[in-house]
Amino acid sequence: MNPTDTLWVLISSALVLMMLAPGLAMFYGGMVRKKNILSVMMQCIFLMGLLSIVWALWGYSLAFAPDIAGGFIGGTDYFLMKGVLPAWNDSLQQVDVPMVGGIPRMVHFLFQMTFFVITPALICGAYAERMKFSSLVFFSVLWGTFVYCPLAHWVWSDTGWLFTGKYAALDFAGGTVVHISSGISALLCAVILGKRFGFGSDPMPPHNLTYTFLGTALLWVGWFGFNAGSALNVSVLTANAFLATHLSASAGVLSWAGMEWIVRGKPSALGACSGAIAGLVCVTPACGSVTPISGIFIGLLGGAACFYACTTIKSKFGYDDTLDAFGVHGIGGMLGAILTGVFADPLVTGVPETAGLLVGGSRQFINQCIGVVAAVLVALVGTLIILKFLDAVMGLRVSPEDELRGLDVTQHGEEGYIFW
Amino acid sequence: MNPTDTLWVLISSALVLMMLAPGLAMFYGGMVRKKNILSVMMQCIFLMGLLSIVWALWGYSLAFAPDIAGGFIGGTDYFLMKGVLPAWNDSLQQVDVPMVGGIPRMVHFLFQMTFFVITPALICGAYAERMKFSSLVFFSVLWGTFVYCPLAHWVWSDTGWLFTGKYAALDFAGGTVVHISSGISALLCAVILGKRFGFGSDPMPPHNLTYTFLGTALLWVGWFGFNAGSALNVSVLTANAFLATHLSASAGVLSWAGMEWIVRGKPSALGACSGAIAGLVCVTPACGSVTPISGIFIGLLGGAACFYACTTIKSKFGYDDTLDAFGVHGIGGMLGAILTGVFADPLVTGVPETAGLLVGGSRQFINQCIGVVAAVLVALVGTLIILKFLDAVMGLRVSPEDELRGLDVTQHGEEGYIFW
Amino acid sequence: MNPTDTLWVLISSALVLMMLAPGLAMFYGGMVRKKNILSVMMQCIFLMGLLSIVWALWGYSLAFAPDIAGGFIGGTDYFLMKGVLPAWNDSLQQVDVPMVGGIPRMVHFLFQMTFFVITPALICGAYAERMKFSSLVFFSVLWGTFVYCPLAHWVWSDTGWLFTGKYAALDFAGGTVVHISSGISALLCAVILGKRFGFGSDPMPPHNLTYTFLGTALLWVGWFGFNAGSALNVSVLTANAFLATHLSASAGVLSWAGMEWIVRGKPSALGACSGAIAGLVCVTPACGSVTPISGIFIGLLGGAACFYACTTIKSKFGYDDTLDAFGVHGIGGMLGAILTGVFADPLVTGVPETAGLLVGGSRQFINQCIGVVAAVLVALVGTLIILKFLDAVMGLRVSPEDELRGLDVTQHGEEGYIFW
Amino acid sequence: MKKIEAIIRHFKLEEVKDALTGIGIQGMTVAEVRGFGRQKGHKEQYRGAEYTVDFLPKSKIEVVVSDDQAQEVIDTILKTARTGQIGDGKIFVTTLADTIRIRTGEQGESAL
Amino acid sequence: MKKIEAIIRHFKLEEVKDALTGIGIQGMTVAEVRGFGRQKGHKEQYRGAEYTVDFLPKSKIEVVVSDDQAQEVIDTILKTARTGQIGDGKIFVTTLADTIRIRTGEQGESAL
Amino acid sequence: MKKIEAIIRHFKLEEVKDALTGIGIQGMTVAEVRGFGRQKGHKEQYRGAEYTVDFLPKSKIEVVVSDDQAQEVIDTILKTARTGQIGDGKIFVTTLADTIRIRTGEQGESAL
Ligand SMILES: Nc1ncnc2c1ncn2[C@@H]1O[C@H](COP(=O)(O)OP(=O)(O)O)[C@@H](O)[C@H]1O
Ligand SMILES: Nc1ncnc2c1ncn2[C@@H]1O[C@H](COP(=O)(O)OP(=O)(O)O)[C@@H](O)[C@H]1O
Ligand SMILES: Nc1ncnc2c1ncn2[C@@H]1O[C@H](COP(=O)(O)OP(=O)(O)O)[C@@H](O)[C@H]1O
Repeated sequence: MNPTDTLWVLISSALVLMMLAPGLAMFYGGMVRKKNILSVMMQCIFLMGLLSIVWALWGYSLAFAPDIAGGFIGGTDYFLMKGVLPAWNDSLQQVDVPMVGGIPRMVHFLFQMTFFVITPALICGAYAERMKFSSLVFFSVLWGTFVYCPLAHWVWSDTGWLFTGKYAALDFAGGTVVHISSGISALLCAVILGKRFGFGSDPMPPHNLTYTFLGTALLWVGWFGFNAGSALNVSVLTANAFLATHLSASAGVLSWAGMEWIVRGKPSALGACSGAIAGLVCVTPACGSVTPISGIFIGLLGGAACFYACTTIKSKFGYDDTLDAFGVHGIGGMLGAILTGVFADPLVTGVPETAGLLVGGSRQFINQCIGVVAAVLVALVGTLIILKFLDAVMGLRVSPEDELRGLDVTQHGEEGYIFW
Repeated sequence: MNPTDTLWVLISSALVLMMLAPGLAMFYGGMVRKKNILSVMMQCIFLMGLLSIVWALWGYSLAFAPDIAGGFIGGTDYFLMKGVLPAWNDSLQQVDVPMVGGIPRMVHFLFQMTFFVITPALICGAYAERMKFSSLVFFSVLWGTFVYCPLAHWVWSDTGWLFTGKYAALDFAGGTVVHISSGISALLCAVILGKRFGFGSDPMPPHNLTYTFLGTALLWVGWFGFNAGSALNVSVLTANAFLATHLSASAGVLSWAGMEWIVRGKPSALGACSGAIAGLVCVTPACGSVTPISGIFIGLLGGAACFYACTTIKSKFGYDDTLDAFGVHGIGGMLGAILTGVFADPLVTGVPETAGLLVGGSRQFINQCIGVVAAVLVALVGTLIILKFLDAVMGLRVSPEDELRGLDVTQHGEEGYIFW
Repeated sequence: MNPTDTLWVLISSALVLMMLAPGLAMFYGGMVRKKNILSVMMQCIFLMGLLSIVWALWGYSLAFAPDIAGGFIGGTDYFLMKGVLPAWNDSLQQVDVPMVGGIPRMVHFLFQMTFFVITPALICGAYAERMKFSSLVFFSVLWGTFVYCPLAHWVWSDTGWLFTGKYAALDFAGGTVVHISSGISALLCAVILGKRFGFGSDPMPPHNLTYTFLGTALLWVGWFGFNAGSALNVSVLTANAFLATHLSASAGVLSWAGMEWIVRGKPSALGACSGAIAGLVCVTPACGSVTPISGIFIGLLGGAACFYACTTIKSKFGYDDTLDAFGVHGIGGMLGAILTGVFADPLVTGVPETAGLLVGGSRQFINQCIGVVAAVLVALVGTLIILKFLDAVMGLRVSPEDELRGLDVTQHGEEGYIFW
Repeated sequence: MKKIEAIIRHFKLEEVKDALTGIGIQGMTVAEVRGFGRQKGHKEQYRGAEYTVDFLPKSKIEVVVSDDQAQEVIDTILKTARTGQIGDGKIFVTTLADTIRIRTGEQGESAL
Repeated sequence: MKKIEAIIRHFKLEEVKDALTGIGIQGMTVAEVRGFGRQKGHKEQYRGAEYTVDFLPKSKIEVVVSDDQAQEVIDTILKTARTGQIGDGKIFVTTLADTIRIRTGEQGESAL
Repeated sequence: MKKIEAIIRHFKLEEVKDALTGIGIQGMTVAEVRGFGRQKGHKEQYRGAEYTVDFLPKSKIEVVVSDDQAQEVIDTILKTARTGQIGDGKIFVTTLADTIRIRTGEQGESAL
């Protein structure tokens, strides 16, 4: 066991958990209306608990155990953490610690778990303020199982067809698995659930942007675990991913807030925060394959593209993606995957085949596009089936009256702020 | 010096400090009424400052210096950090760095300090909204000295009777020293101070559950330092403790929120947060001796037991444990210590003697019970004497009028929120 | 490459970023009025983004590249991260990774970047609630370039005249570069911008001290990265810096809150928080040269001195340093630099020349004073020129009407809290 | 002059405001209040404690108008604030003794 | 009809509400206000700055009742809201010109 | 007795309060309200959504005084709350039927 690498992956796991709660919960929670603040927090912490257990029961196995179903998904070898935890080896009369490279497999399990729990939670942004709690719980478990696990298997397991071989795509920290999949599913959720009661006529401004700021800042810090932790060791590559991540987030801030400044005359704090997240999303697949300088360009492009998606595309098509889960994670994720094919540099990866367009390669670029298409398809199909099924079985939305009163009081029987 | 181990213990120390401020302060602060929010924060940060200095002056020595008083407590060898800090060795003409295993003793001092400062702060939950600031300051110093230090000496010093020998109990990260001791003392505080003015008749809902959520999430993250940091190194055991901690917290969320869902028809965010903390408390003594799978069971049991304590026992007996310091830390701590005797597994500990009930041992289970009884006794007796003494000397509660106006304005001359 | 050292510097970088956002933003944001809360957050996150890019473009080079201008400033060697990032070495046919000691130079770049971005943000505290956003953006870039970079070059580059040679001053983690420079500049900003509309007549209490508390706690935790990270490795010195930092913060809490208790009859949460920051500021230059016990004394003195500065000096001279950036960083920074010359101990530094007054040296004390004077001068002259220039070109303050309505709505077109 | 106080549902505020400006009303003042009435509240539970919350968030609009505009204002509010469900709120009408515009000192109807 | 406005201590709200429903009152509206009066405020200090806070948090209850219920309401409030300490608050009574229930358009006492 | 309600700019509150106590007023009650009027609001933008905020934060002071003090109170408010810019606010005067001090049960002017 390499203690330094193990330590870094442990710390990274803590950082990614911090991204979900409190990070994402504050980020999203600040943007809903006051009457729904606790529902967002509840969704985040409950999914964190539930999906961690799901990961232990079957999730990790489906994602990382040896192929079944012709490589579509992993098998049952690691069900219940079998083969993951240390076990007594009778013949050697000692405890065997299963390893993944220099780190115990249970640490790999832990780190990958944090990705599994945060991804469905990202989708909350699309259906916030109107989805039934029970339905979203079932949705998340099914989505995690049937959308996330196959995708993770393709992209990150040793035998995944997007990981190795002819179609190998670069996805250092989860652009396809995490952001495209959740972002595309979010769009579908927004469309299928329909608009919030009063959308378009009533003002629905964020009730507490200070929370959104706080969440952004914690996401930013946590993302170092997400991205640089994905190296699974401490190396020059780790440092590269860390720095590229930070510079892309920085550039994203400038890009989004700068666009606002130009287009509207005023840069906003929400814009700066949104830009940081856009930059972070966009650099996620790229950070282990591009130089930090390229990270700056990725952040600039990501900020501008997501700004455009959230302000123009959304209002054009009129869907109600409450907190822009599609606009940021969907658009940013797809752009990032593609830009990885543009900026990838063998100097960083050490692998000559991974040359991006800018250093003269084109194969990698094509593979990135294939990866995007695959992720979009599996997200669309999977989410559609799950939503239709749940809609038939238990319904998706709360009653209009409950929506009006707010989910905090009606779904959870409590209030966020009691200031008198 | 082992740099990786040292680094991990340093980081863990930072994490545990983060548990106290902001973690615990936000967690507790959200549950009081608006007029007392700063008093809670003040208690946390002031105790953090004061008790750190106390630890340097005499605390560490009483807990970890060689025995005096027949092993009841440590001696004065480390007073004023003597023998803890590097010192000039005249004969060798070099600086001597005192070590504890692979880490400098001053790092051990630091890590143990963080436990010492957070433990009395946990008791704030019981006397919140009514105790005089001056009295609680004295209480905390006396309690730390006369309750915490002896207990820590028994449980964690090399010669402690609960650490080694016939009655050796397993307490990896402080179930007895931290949670039972503070939880039981909390109950006594609640009883002796009496109920808050208006308790039972006036509504006293938490004024800001978003803070409680934020605090919970930070406690969760910080707890990795608390529990996995207690390994004092980076090893497979560290990973085991980390993972067991996380899974227990996750299961606690499901357990408490699930109980609410069944019993009341609605799961609440406060319930999910409470369950996470219950799971974390319960797994604290166990995380270095049980498998992560056992961690799931411990979390499920811990969540359910603390739910029951906070909702049923408390209302039955009618004491006013403001923020359920007893219901969560007392009950959760005792249950965790006992469950450690059930689930302890030599596969994890590497020590055959530490077999729990489930793998056929019984001695360990008995020792766990002895440990619980010892901690309960020392907490009860110590707290009783200190409270009675302080009550006689300076009184314990603020005046009813001050209580009504709130401690922020009357004790600290400031207001939490000024929103006009 | 030393992986453990590299890991620690990476983590420290994340911690320092966390100090700025959310730490400083919450700390400062809580103290302004409600109508300006987002403007503070926007300033912090926008500067974090912008200055990170500036650092990549030219900042690092000016601070750390080999001398030009007779050692006044660094040259252009590292412009655009040239010579910082790994590059292909054609003759050796391998990738060259530039190093600084055991860590890649890009990690050094990253860590130093975090200092560069936080320092101008500290000045926000002085001009908060009235400065034009565009002007403060230009101010920060110019200040970073022409005040920070030269100072950093003198104090921390290999050839800096305050780093090595006759006038070598001890500044382990940035007392002169960060705190004196920003604190003195802050005073000048407060004086030149003038008082806020209504200062002295209208009540301007902090609108949300719970944020100030949260920010303080995060700053405290982050400061371990700032101070102990400045060791750039994991060693006994790292542990010493960590522990001295913590004890000084603790003592600062007691000192400031204790002063309040004595002088006004009540200790306040804001006082405790302010004291923690004062202790942290004061120990910043010292933490790698003094024993942890000396850290306690530094914290006690720092808390008392800054208390006096914020309560007495400020009201005596009547300048409107909104959030006491001068009172805490200016005063605390100067005191800390000087106390370093009092308490410095060769036992800690391992360098006999660095003996403070208390162990019989005096040269070090004199050098500390020279360092203070140099930092004060460069800050005064630089800031004066930049402010006068900007005032002439674009003006410094928003219109009185905008100031009255608040910067959130007028500068950024958004509101912090929408609670109906 | 009449002061018309209308306690309405929260989410009706924009609609009512727009309708009132539509009939030429140039000013109004709104406060966030909590209302107790026939509309039933809800239960909240915090660990062991259960509270019945009977006070529900409402918006209170105050419009001062000349006597002859009063009926039109009332009708407009009745039309736009109504959902037909219990809890739509009330309108209270008071006779004012005087009105003054602070900026100019104008008195009576010209102050509106 | 009368509008009875009572400015009371914060923590008396529940008690007063219960007493009023006890005598058959079916509705009321509450606002959080800040009151200045004989009851002395307190000092707050933030670093160098000291403020005297004279405005204390109070609850303002508004109940509209028929003329013949008015006295009973006033007596009930007097009884339950009283602590005997300075700062218990005031009751102000106004005569209303009209009352309308938004849901039904009912007017006058039947609207209550 | 008269109830004088003044809707004023936020930052004028302290000044008005001081002026009123200066002329012997011993009590008043303040609420935070949002006002719509001639003073134009501002636009807020949150990502894709733009809102025009017409409701601006105002403070509403309520002072109950004897009939003969009313004019002086009005004049004092007019003087201190005025900036001359649109949005200074209004004063509304109502005649009260009765006033009672909760602490003592005193009625009428002696209750003030
Ligand atoms: N007698 C009253 N005095 C003052 N306000 C009242 C009174 N009755 C009702 N209200 C206000 O009107 C609101 C709606 O009343 P409610 O009885 O729930 O429904 P409805 O008006 O449709 O019958 C209440 O929430 C309260 O704010
Ligand atoms: N003249 C007044 N006009 C309006 N409100 C008043 C007036 N006098 C007092 N109040 C309100 O009544 C509250 C209690 O008044 P105070 O003089 O403190 O005590 P008491 O009513 O017991 O004499 C004040 O806080 C204020 O809200
Ligand atoms: N007809 C009205 N009824 C109630 N409140 C009003 C009315 N007209 C104005 N107000 C209040 O007075 C405030 C100031 O009014 P506005 O028309 O903006 O300026 P001015 O009073 O200087 O002409 C508004 O924000 C609103 O709170």
